[in-house]
Amino acid sequence: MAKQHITFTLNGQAVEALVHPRELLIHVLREQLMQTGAHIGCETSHCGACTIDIDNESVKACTMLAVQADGADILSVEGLAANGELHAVQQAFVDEHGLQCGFCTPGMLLRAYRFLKENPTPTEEDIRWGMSGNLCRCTGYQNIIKAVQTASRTLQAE
Amino acid sequence: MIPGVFDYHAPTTMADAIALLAQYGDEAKVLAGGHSLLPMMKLRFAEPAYLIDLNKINELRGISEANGMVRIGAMTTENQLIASDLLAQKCPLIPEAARLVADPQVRNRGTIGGDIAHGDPGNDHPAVMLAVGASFVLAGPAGERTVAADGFFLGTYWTGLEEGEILKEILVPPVTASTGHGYAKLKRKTGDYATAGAAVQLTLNGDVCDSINIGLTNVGACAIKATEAEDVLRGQVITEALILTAAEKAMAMTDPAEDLRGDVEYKTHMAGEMCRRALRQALARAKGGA
Amino acid sequence: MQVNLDKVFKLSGPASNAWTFLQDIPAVARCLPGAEITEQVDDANYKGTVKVKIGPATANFKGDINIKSIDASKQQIQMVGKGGDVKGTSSATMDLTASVRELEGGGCELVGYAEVSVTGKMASLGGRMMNQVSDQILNQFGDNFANQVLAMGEGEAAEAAAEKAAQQPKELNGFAFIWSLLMNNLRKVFGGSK
Amino acid sequence: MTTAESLDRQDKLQGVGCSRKRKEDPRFIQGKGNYVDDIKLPGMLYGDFVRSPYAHARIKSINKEAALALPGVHAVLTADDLKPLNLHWMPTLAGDKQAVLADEKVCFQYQEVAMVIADDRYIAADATELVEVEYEELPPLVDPHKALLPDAPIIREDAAGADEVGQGQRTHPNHIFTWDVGDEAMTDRAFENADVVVSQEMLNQRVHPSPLETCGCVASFDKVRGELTLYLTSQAPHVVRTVVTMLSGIPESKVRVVSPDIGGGFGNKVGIYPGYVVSIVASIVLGRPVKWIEDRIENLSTTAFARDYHMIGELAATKDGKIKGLRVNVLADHGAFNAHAQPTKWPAGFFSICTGSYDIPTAYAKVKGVYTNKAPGGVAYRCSFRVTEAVYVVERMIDVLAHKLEMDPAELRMKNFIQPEQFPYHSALGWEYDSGDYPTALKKVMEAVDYAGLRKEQAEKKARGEIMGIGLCTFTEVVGAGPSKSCDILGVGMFDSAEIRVHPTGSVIARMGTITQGQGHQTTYAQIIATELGLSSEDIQIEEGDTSTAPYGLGTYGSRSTPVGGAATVMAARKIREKARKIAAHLMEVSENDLEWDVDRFRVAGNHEQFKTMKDIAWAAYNNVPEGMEMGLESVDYYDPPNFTYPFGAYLCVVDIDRFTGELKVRRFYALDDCGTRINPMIIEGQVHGGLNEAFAVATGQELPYDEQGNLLGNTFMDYFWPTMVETPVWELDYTVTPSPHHPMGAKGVAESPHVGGIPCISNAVNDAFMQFGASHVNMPHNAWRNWKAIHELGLDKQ
Repeated sequence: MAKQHITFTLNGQAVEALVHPRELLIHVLREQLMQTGAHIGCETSHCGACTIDIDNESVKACTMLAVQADGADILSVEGLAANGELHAVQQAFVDEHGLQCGFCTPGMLLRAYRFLKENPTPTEEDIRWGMSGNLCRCTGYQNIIKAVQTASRTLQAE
Repeated sequence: MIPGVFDYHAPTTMADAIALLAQYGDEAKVLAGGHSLLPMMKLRFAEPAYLIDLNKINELRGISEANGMVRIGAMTTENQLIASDLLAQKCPLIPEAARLVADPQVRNRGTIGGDIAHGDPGNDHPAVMLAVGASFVLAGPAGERTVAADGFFLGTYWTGLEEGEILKEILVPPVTASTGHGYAKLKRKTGDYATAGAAVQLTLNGDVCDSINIGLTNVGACAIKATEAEDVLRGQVITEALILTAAEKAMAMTDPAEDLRGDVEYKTHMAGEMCRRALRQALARAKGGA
Repeated sequence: MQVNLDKVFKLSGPASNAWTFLQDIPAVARCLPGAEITEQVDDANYKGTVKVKIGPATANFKGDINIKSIDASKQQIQMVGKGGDVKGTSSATMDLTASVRELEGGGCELVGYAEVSVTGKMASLGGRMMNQVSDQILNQFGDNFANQVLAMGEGEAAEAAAEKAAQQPKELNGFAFIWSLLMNNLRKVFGGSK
Repeated sequence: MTTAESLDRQDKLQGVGCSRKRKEDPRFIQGKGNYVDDIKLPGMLYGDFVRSPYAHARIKSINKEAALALPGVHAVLTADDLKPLNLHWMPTLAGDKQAVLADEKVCFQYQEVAMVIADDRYIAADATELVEVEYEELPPLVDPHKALLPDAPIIREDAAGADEVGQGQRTHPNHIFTWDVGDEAMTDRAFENADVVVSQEMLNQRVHPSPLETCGCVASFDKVRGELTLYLTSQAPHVVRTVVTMLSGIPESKVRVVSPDIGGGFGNKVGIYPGYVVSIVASIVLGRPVKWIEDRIENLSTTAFARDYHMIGELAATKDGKIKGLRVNVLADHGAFNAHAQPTKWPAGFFSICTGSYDIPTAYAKVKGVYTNKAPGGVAYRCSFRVTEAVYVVERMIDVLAHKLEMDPAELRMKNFIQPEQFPYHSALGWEYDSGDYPTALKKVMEAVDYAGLRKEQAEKKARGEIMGIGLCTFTEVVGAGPSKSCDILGVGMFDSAEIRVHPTGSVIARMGTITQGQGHQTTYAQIIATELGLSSEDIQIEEGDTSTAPYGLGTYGSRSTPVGGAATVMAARKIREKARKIAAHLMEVSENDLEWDVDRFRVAGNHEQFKTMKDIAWAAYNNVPEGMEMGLESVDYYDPPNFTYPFGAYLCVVDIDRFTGELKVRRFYALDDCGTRINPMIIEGQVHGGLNEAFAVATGQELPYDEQGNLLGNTFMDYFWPTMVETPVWELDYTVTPSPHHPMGAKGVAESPHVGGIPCISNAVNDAFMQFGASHVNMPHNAWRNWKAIHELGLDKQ
C-alpha cells in the first residue's frame, strides 16, 4: 500500500510525515522526525521506555501505528521543558537521583508528568500503581518514587 | 519485531467498517486498542492483509443507561471504564476488574470490546462479563443481533462472533442494593495475564443468595462459567463451608494449560483460591460491607 | 515443547467404512481443514501443506507424512507428520497412532493418540496456547472425520453429511469452528451421532 | 590545620564524599542522550538475522534467492560468505571459539544463521522470512547432567576431537574443562573427622542481565580512508578495537570504537557478538554504514546468559558450630560455545572466593564445564566472575548448617567470621582479603532491625500457621580485576587508565579507559580529581568510550571502575599535583619542601597568606615554569592494582508468604554495605537500590527455562521477570567504612555487592520460612508457583 500522509502536533509544532501503514509510531518519531528521546526497550508494551503523551494520555508508542497518530497532539520528552525551564518532574529526577543509565528516563518522565495531572497529590502506593507501566533496570525505583513525590510538592507549590 | 505489510482503513462509521470487513473477508482484521493484535503482528503470528481500525468510530464509544440496561460501547477504553461514575454505581465489578488489566498506559488504549472479542483465555473481561450477566450486540452485514455472554466464549481465540461481525456494544443489567461483587486475580506481576482469576456477582434476598454468577479467567481454553459452583450457592444462605464447597466445584470445572505461570495442579488450586476470595468479597459487599 | 493428546471420536456406520477411510491418507489429511496432500512420493510417503488459522494467528506449514505402519488386524495406522512453517521460524512433528475400534452394540470410534512436538518461535512464544489449540484442531479433525465416514453410508444423514463435507472450509479458522458447531447441531436434527 | 574557611573551600570543590548531583542528567532528562540506536548515518543500512528454530540441527542448504529479489535488500550473508575472510568463527574470551554464522550446523535455538542487509529495518525483517534454510534435526541435549553420558549427542563436532578447548584436558566431546582448587585430601580429612556434615544440592538458575537497551552497533567503513568506525554498546570498547584488529587485519590505528551512552550493561555488553562481526563485514563489503540492533527476544535468547551453575555444597563442622571445611562441586552449563566472558586465568573465574566471610581452614572446589544445546555465554551479571554463585553456595550452606545444628544463623556466622585483626587474611583457596570488619557490620544490622524481636514474631506466626522467613547474608565480594598477574583479556593485562589535562584557565578534561553505563562516572571521577587537584568538579569534564581519544583501558564490569580506573585517576592527578608543587615553589620563590597542600592551593608552611591556588598554577604552567621543566599540566596513568578489593556487607531480609497462593512479599530489606571510602553517597545508594532490585528479580522470578526440545521459553518481558514499582520492596540502607589499604583512596567498589549479597539473602529468607516447618532447600526462583508447591507439600494451605 502506498505511503500515507499524516499530520500531527509534536511538542507544539505542526509536523507531517509520509508513512507506510505498518510503521510504528515510535519508529517514525525516532527515525523520521529525529526525536530520539523515547526509546525502544521491549517492543511488547511491557517496559514503557517508549511512553509519550498523546491527546493528554500516556501511550506506549511501540504499540501504536503512526497512521493512528494522524491529527493527534503529541508531547515527547523533548517538549517537556518549556521556555528553557525544566519541568518540575525533570528537576525532581535530577534532585532525587531518579535516573542512572537514562534509557527509561524519557518514558518515566512522560508518565510522571501525566500521572501527576491525573493525581496531583498521590500517596506512595498511588505512585507505585500509577507508574507501574514503566520498567527501570538501574534505580530499584526508590528514588524515582521520591522524585515523583518531590515533583508533586513542587507543582502544588507553583 | 516488525509487522508485515497490510492495507490500513480507518472507517468513521460502523456501516463502513462492516462493509470493509465484508469486502476483505478473513484477510482483514479489526483493530481496537491494538495491545493484543499489534504484538501478534510484530511477532508475525498474525499477518492480516487489511487492518480495519475502529478507533475513529465515535458510535463505538461511551457509556450510558437506557431501557434499564447499561450500555458500554465496545471501543470504550479500560481507563474510561475505571473513570465512569455510572459504572461505579451500576456495574462496579467492571471497573474493579479493569484496574487489574495490564498497566496504566495499556489501559489508555486497550478496550473492553477488544478484550472480549479477541478470545484470549487470559483476558479479564470475558469472566467479568459472565459474572455480570452481560450480553453483546454484534453488528454484521445482516444487521445486529444480541447474544448472551454465557455461551459466547467457545475456545482459545474462538468466540460467537461470526465472520463479518463486529462487537458493537455490551449491555449490562445494573446491580441492585443487595448485589455484591468481587474480582480476584493472581498474577506474577503488573501487566501479566492472570495465573488464575475469578469474577463473582451475587444478589442476596435477605440472607439467601438469590442469584449468582461466577466467571473464571485463564484456567481453560476460554473464560469458564462455573455453573456447578453457582448451583451450590444459589438459593442458600452462603456460609464459609459452602464457599469452600463451591470453590471445589469450580476447580473441577477448570482445564488449565501448564505454562510458566504454573502447572495444572497449581492453576487449578489457584482457581479455587481466587474463587473463594471473590466469593467472600462479593458476599461481604452484598451484606453492605466494603 | 511437547503436547500429548488422547482423543476418541464416535463414528456412525460400520467399522469397515471407517477403516477404509482411515487408509485413504489424502482424504484423512483433508479432514484437517486447511490441510492438503500435494504429492504422493511413494506408498508410504506424502508431501503436504497445512494452513492453520487460529483467531488472528496464521501459519503455513509445509511438510512430509510418513506412514510407519498399517495394521489391518488391529485396524491401526501409525504415521509421523513433520513440517516447518514456510518462514522457517517454527516446526512441528506429530507422531500419531490412530485406530478404529468397534463398539458393543454397533457403531465404532476413532481412537487417536498423538504426540505433538513443536519447536521454534511458536513453542517459545506461543506455548501458553499450544495445548488448547492442538485440542481444538483435533476436535475439528474428529468432527470432519466422523462426517466423512457418515457420508460413506446410505440414507438422508449420509447425504447431508456428504453435502457438509463438500462445504468444509479451506483453512482452519474461527469460522470453521462455528461451522463445525453448526454441523453438530445439524447432526442432532438429523439424528446423527453425538 | 582545618579552618572554617578551608572547609568552605572544600565544599565548593564538590569533591570526594559529597552527594554531588549528576553531570549526566541534564541530557538524559531532556531526551538528548545519544544511544547507539539514536545514531543515523547517511546511507545507513540495517541488518537483521535469520535465526535457527532448532536447538540442534544440521544445515542442509540455504537459499537466498527470494530474499535477494526483494527490493531494498543489498546482501544476505551466510557462513559461506564469511569463510574466505576466515570470519565465520571467532575466538571467545574463554579460549573457545564461537560460530559467527552457523557453519554447517546450529547448536542452539535462535542461533545466527544468516544476516540480511537492507535499506531499512522493515525490509530487512521481511527478507529474513524469505531466506530458505533446510535443516535436518538432530537430537538436542538440554540437561547438563546428561552431557557427559556416553551416548549423549555431540554438540560441537568442530571440536569433538580436540584435546582441549582452551581450558585444559577434556574427557568427552561435550566436556569443556574440569578445574579444581584447594587441598582435596586435607578437605576430605576435615569431613571425615567432623562432628557434623551437611550437604545440599542447589541451582543458580540460568538468567539474563537484559539491560533496558539491548545490544547493537553501527559499523561504518570508509573505503577511501581504509578506516572503520564502530559505534557499539560495549562495556569494553578498547578491547573490542583490539579484537576487531585481530580478526580483520585493519590496523588498530584505523579502527575507532565508540561506546556512546549505554542503556545499562550489567555484564551483557562485555562480550563480542556475531551481530557486531557481521555488521562490520557487511559495511566493508557494501561500503555503507550498517546498523544492527537486537530486539528483546534476540537479547534474551542469544547474547549472554548468566549463571546456570548446578552446585553441591558441603560443610564440615564441630557440634558447637565451628566450621572445619568446605567442599563444593559444580556442574557448569556453558551452552553451545564457551563464551564465558571473564578475564581471569581460572576457568571458573573467582568462584574460589566461596569460603566467603568465614575463617574456614580447609576447602576444596571443583567445577566441571559442559556444552549443551543452549545459548552461549556465562557472563558476570552485575558481579565479578562467578562471585554470585560462590557467595550463594556458601551463604546457603551456612544456613543449612545452622538448621542442622539448631543454631541461629546469625550466631553461627558470628562464630565463624574472619576477625578484624586477621586482615590481610589469606583464605584456604588462595585469596588475600585486604580489609574488613564483619562482626561490627552484622551487629549493626541486627540492632537496627531488632533481630531478636523478628525471631520472636516469626515463632508466634509459625504457631498460627503463618509463613514468615528471615534471611541473612554476610557476604564478601572480590572486585577490581585486576592485578595483571591474575587477569588479562586476550593477553592484555587488566590495568586501567586515566589521562588528565589541566587547561590554562584551570578547567580540566580527563579521559578514562573505563565506560559508564549509568554509574555516573562523569560525576564521580570529577569528584576524585576535584579533591586531588583542588579544582571545582564543575570545571572538570570527563570523557570515556571513544578509543580515538581515551587512553587504553579494559572497561567497566566486575565493579572495576573505582578500584582500578579510580585509582588510575588518583595517581594521574597526583602526578599533576607534584608538578604543580614545583611550579608553585618557583612562582613563590620558596623551596618545594616549604610548601603544604591546602584543599585547592599550595601555601607556605607557617605563612598561610602566601599561597598559589591550583588555578594560578595552571595558568603559570603555560607561561612560567621552572627552568628545564616542560610546559603544560597533564598526565596519564596506567594503574595495575596490587590486589583485588574486597567489599563486604551484612544484609537482612524479612519475607511473608501467602499460604494459599505462594505469593511472596519482602516486607523488610536492610542492607549494610562497606565499600571502603565513599566517593558519592547519593550515587552509592542509587547503585545499591538497583542492585538489590536485581537480586530481588533473580531470587524471586528470573529464569530462562528450556523445554526438552531445547526451545527457550519465556524470552519476552511478558515472562522474563522484571519487577515494576508495585512488586519492588522498600530498601533500607546503612554502611560502615573500612578502607582498602592498597587503593590510593581506600575505595573498593560497590555496584555489585547488592546483587551478589541480595540473592542469597532473599533465598535464605524464603528457605528459612519453609525450613522452620521441616522443608528442605528450595531452589530459586522463589516465585509463587514454586512457593506454593513447598507450602502444599507441607500441608500449610489447608483451608
